[in-house]
Amino acid sequence: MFDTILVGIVSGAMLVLPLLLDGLERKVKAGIQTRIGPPVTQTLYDFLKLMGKEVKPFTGSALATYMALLTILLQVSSLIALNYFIIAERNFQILFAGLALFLVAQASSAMTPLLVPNPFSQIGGYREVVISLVNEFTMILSIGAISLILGGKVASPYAYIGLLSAMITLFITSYVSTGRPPFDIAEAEVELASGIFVEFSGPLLAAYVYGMLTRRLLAKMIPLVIILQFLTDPGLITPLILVPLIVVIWLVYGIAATIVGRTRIDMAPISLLKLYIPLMVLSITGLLIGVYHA
Amino acid sequence: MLRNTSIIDKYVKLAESSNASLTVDGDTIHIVAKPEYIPGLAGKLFNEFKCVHRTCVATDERPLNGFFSLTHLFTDDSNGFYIALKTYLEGDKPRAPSIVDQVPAADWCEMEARDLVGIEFEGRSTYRLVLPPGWPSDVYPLRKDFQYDKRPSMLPVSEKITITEESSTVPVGPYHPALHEPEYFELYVEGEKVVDVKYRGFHVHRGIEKLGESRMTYQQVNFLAERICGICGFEHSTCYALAVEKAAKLDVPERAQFIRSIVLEVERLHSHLLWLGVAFHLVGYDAGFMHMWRIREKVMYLSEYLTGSRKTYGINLVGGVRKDINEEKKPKILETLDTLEKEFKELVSIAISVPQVKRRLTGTGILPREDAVKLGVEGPVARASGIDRDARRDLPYAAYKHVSFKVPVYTEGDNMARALVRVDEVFESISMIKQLLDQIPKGPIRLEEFDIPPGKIGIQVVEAPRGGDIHFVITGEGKPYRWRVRAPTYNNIPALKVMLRDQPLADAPLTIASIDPCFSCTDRVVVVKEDGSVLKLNLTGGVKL
Amino acid sequence: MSRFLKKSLWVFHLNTGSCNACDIEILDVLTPFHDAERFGVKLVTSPRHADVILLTGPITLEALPKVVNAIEAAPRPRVVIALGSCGVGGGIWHDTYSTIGGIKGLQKILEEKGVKVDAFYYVPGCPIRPEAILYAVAMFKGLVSKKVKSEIKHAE
Amino acid sequence: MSEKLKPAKLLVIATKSGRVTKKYPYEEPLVSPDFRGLIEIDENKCIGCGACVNACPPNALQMISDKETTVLRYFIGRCIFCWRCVDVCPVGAITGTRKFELATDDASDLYVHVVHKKPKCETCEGQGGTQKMLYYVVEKSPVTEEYLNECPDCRKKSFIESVAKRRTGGVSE
Repeated sequence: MFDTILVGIVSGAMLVLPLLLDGLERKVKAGIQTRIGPPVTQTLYDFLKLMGKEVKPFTGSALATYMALLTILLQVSSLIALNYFIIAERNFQILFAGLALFLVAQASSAMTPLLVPNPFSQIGGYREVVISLVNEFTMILSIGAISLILGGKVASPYAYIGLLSAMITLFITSYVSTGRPPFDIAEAEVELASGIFVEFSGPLLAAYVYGMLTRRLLAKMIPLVIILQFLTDPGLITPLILVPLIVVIWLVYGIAATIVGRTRIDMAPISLLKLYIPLMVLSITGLLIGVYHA
Repeated sequence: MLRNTSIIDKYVKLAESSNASLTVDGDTIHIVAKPEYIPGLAGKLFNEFKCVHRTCVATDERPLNGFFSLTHLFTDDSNGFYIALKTYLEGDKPRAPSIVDQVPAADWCEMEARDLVGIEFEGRSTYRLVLPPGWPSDVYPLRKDFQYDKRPSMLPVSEKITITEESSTVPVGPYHPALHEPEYFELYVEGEKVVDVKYRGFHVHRGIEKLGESRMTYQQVNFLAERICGICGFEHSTCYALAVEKAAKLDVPERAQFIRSIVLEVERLHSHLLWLGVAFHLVGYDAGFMHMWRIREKVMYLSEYLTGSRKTYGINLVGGVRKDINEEKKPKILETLDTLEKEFKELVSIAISVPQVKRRLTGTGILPREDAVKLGVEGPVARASGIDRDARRDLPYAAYKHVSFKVPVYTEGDNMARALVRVDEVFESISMIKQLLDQIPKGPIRLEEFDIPPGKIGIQVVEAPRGGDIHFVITGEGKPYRWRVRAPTYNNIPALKVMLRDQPLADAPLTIASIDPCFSCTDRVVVVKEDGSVLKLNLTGGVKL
Repeated sequence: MSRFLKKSLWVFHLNTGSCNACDIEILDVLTPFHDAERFGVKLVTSPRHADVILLTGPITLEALPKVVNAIEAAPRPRVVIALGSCGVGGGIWHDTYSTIGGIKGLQKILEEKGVKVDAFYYVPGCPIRPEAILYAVAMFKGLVSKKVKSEIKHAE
Repeated sequence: MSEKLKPAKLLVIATKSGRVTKKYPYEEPLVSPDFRGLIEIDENKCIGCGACVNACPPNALQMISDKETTVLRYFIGRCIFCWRCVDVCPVGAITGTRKFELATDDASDLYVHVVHKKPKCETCEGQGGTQKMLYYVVEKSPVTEEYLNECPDCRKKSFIESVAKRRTGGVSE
């Protein structure tokens, strides 16, 4: 009983984390751009201000609101599932349930802009779908490879090479799914007048932006949980270690995002696949050669 | 500078062939011919003599001699001549032959003449190019009988733009983040490939030419010319001042010309740094934008230190300048230029190395050389497509004859070439300012007493950061009788149709920005709906390619 | 006006026919030297997200219908800041045939069409310095007070 | 490999130049001594001659005269800060300052009025120019007292009459 209360408290605390971390990232980005930048709580202020604004309806705004709330609901439940796995009991059904909820939330947030009749939103939505097609499957593949390699007995050093390449792929897919440059082409602010957000206003915009930020949190949390769970002594991962690690990864991703430009929709899938295919081939050969199951 | 007569004989023979009168005044050749000879003469000038068609000027000279006049302005860059091909048209409904078949670049200036002065052009498709929607069709603002502040009674307050259904339309503008100016490009796309571009409405038509002829005096028009464009304003006010000084044959003190050239180059620095920052921003590389504009802030402080204002300098007057660059300012200028050069070189090398920037700039928005010549594009857009033309070297003005500099020319004609041309020009400008500062002579900075005889013509081309802009002035009593401005972006926009065709949509804003459009320069003209139906300027119709 | 509007100002740049000097200074406010983001100012790309509309230019007739649409598209509470001598008073071309001469004319048209704007601010200058925009933002947030006062002087 | 890592060199530049933001409005802004800011009209020196009104490109300075007073109205909102009025003012009444913090939320703050009294003309009650300009002109050019308090039209008439009288020996038409 005590564990579930703890899970509730930790999950509740983690809900505010994306807003604060986004403020921190904007501060670091401003530092790289040699300027002071906003206070760390700036994204929180933006969120609260948006709550007080009027919503400008557009055809299909009811459905879009529903989809945005659905996305947040799925993400929160995925967060709770992951926390439950960490704190309460280490049973793999719950871990993969959390992962599944995250992927469904990703799909629903990719659908929302397609409902909006604005041409920019449509194009942003199609770009989002293309990127997540390439990216989500590779993430699932890499998670599968990791769990299979670690599940069986290690026969030869090839297994470790396979494991290493699967982990690298996992981190790269988590970076791409956070929608940061060079892969923020769905929200490409300058080309598509902030593509997928263009028609949302007020609380609806707040909900959709919050969904985006929570997706960034989960996209970093899942690789960490999986790798820490399989590699290190299971007892190691507790929220006290996980949250600082998330903050570190969030800042590393933020710095990486500021020193690169934005790619183009016809270049992005090619450059991603050029990266993913060799890594996946490496990890699968590592799996086949290096590991055998009893 | 002695003009060798062999070149002039060539023009004299040309004039005699179509019994037109020819007079030479300084470096300007005035050819006055009958209307029916104009297309032939224009064709020869453009194709045989390889002159560049800059623009055409329609003037209501009925108070002077009872006629309308249409003047086509050419420049013979290799020999440094201005050629004014003038013809008179009588009657209240003047008709003139069009020269679009021989010179495609003359398309828009003819349409402007048609709307502002009411000259009908035969033998071409006509469409409404000027004046906002709801403007009565028989009122011509630039006629002398029109009162400059008479506004139409009915103001069109809201209109819904119908998006045609054939292929999905992506409206870029009028308030698009990539263009910080109200411009409207309708891109027809299949998937994300741009199939067709429709350009509608420059929204920055403020009636500058009419204002210059009615309320303003000679000295006030300088401040009006400076505000045609907020980025290259000083080019316009220098061009206007030089045109009036050429018309009235004033010899402006040498020191004033040096100060003008120095401030012109400072403005080029700020304009190119601005464009490079915005180009990085459009490619998503915001850190490059921020760092480029951090460097540019020193140039803004330098221009404020020299002229008293960050942007609209306001030191230019007919007959000289208002503010002197005294001795103790020199060390500060040289020190600013050195730090600028060092930081700029470092940042550009880093920015070009960013994979996304390099991949998205090279190979996009390609303008082949023949299209560039045919459309008469200007400035960096021309120099990036292999046309070696620069008004500072071909038609030297102000103090550019004392300065030696290299004109960067690339041949790829894509966005990267246009960026590299601008990068090289920044280094050239820095070395030019240093040369000018060394050779600046002593002496007065302004002519005190002078008078401007009415009825004289002055034409001047000044190389703005975006290309050559040309001012045409007919002097009048205390204020210009007719003052025509044509900015470089005016010729670069039709080239956009060639550049945007078959390009991915994501690059449309980058390509549109690559010509460094300054719509407020260009916007004394307006493309407008014709009684409700949005006119479709398809690729082949508008400009004959 | 909601309390948080003072903390997070999303700014939309509306160019109604300006000569670009003020528009470049608006961009300049975001760059390192002036950095408006430390006041919570963020340049947004769609009127749907806008709280403050930075209006530059003398509102030419061609741009008028689109300006009214853009202001109408911004969700309430919305603030319009008229920038530069063109925005505030119509600038050099305040009386030409193709402009309506600055914000005063637009205010009348907005009232006729029933488009409600919560507050108008005026920042004169040609072009306005980036610091002048920062001063207007600081004034809106209540950090500084107004320095300009209308005076009537009698010449003896 | 160094080509691939070159974008990271931006971090080196960023740390080298540090944060360059000027904390305006708490810190002094980067304004050069030659900046052209707001102008100030000294009402004691101003004689209401209108030279600045003619030289002002955007008509920010305008002369409004009614029955008794002529008002020089300076609309800060439309001023383009070119300081032409500072150059052309004959008595140096207009001085330029470096003020640029002119933001306001009430448009009526942007008007400065300099009110001038008009001289009374005995004969035809019409008025021209301002009192101070009349005294300024009188100081500068030797004109006899009697023409002083007449408006320009009556002054012309009475001047012509006096010339006609002298020439034709007193025959007044």
